[in-house]
Amino acid sequence: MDVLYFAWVRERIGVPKERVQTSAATVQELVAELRGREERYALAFADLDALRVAVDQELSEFDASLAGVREVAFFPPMTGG
Amino acid sequence: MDVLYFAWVRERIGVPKERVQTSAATVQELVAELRGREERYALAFADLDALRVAVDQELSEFDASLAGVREVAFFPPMTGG
Amino acid sequence: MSGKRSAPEIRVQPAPFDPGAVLSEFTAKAALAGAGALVSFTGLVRDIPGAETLDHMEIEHYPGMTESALTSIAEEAMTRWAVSPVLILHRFGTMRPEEPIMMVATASAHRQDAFLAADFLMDYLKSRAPFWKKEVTTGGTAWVAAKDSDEHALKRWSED
Amino acid sequence: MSGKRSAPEIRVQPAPFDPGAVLSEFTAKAALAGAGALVSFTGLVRDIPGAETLDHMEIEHYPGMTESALTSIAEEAMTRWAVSPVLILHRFGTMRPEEPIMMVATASAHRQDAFLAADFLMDYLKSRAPFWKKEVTTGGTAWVAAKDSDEHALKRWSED
Repeated sequence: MDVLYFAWVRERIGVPKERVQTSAATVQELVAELRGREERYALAFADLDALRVAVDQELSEFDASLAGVREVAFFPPMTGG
Repeated sequence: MDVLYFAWVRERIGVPKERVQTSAATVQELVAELRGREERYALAFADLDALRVAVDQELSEFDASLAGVREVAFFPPMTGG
Repeated sequence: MSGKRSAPEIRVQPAPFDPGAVLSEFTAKAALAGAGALVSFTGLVRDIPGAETLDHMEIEHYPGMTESALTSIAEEAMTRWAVSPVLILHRFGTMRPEEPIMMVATASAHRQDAFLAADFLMDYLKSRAPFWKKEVTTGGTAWVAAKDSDEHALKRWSED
Repeated sequence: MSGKRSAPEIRVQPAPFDPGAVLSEFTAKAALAGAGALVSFTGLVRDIPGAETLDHMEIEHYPGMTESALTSIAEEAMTRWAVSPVLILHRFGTMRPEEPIMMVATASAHRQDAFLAADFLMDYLKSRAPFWKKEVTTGGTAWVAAKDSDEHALKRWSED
């Protein structure tokens, strides 16, 4: 699955997008896997309250299922307008 | 004093403006005087609820004083915008 | 807002106008004043719902009082909300379907102030500025009746 | 409104735009649709209040999701109020102080529908469309923090 990062999440992790092989069943499980990878991931995912997630380009909750999902994106709260 | 009429009040009375010699102390008294003049005035002032008044170009009530007033205008409720 | 507060811009004219041109000019003025949020309202002549076809509309006004009433309404909005600049433009005379009748614009540092002030201006302008609309249709000529809903809308702004 | 209901017009672009030109075009479309009441909101890049001077702003977005999120927000507004046409334009990339960032416009037969729909679009766009602002000032570079007040503003529209 493709995992995308935006704004300061992208800056902390250092890439805008990467391909991730995972058997995580939910976003929460994916976050736990990523956190375990490297310090930069642990830092980016330190406070989930400061993060939002989109699953296949729809805003979702962290307990959302990843079954059949092609793209997950992590980013801070939006500040458009 | 100058008395002005707008919209259908003007059409019923037949003039946009006239000079009126009056000793009326209030708008209400002026209306009573005008009503007594001719049928067209009686018709125009038949229903005061359907009329608004401005005294020296400020929206006013019918019991407003005419002391020192130079211009009174009668018209239906406004429909701008 | 950088604190500059300009006098409201009031225009009362028979000539047609381009809402886009008015907004361009207003935007330049608002940017200079340090505003980040601009709201505009534009009213167009609409066809009358129903069977009759509107040929044109005529708007009568009360020269002298019109300008002072619009200025008072704009100044009241500028007192209630942190908006500057503020613009009110209203035509009188003859206008055809689809032509712009009037426009208001407000600018602020905060979007809610800009929205509320524009909404307030419209409500007051509808019922407190001396304009009267007459519709000339295929079926005849009629003065537009004031709507109870417009008078009622003013209650939203009472400061009790 | 003559009943014609068009798809919302969504534009996501890096290029600067003239809010007046956008409103002119929108007004022509709204007039054709029989609307009499148009509301627009325009957001400009403001200087940051305080000591630092803003050099420029950078807006990042999520291509693909941005367009679909804006379309959903516009369609929700068109479901809640009798508005058509509806336009949302939002820039991304680099923009300087005083430049327009974004714009929404709504048209209706009724002024309250046009106001409410534009206000709703802005509240949802602020917190639900995937844009992120970064400010580059004389003092450094910082991502703009989301405001609690923006998240809170959404509660106004809950339909309970």
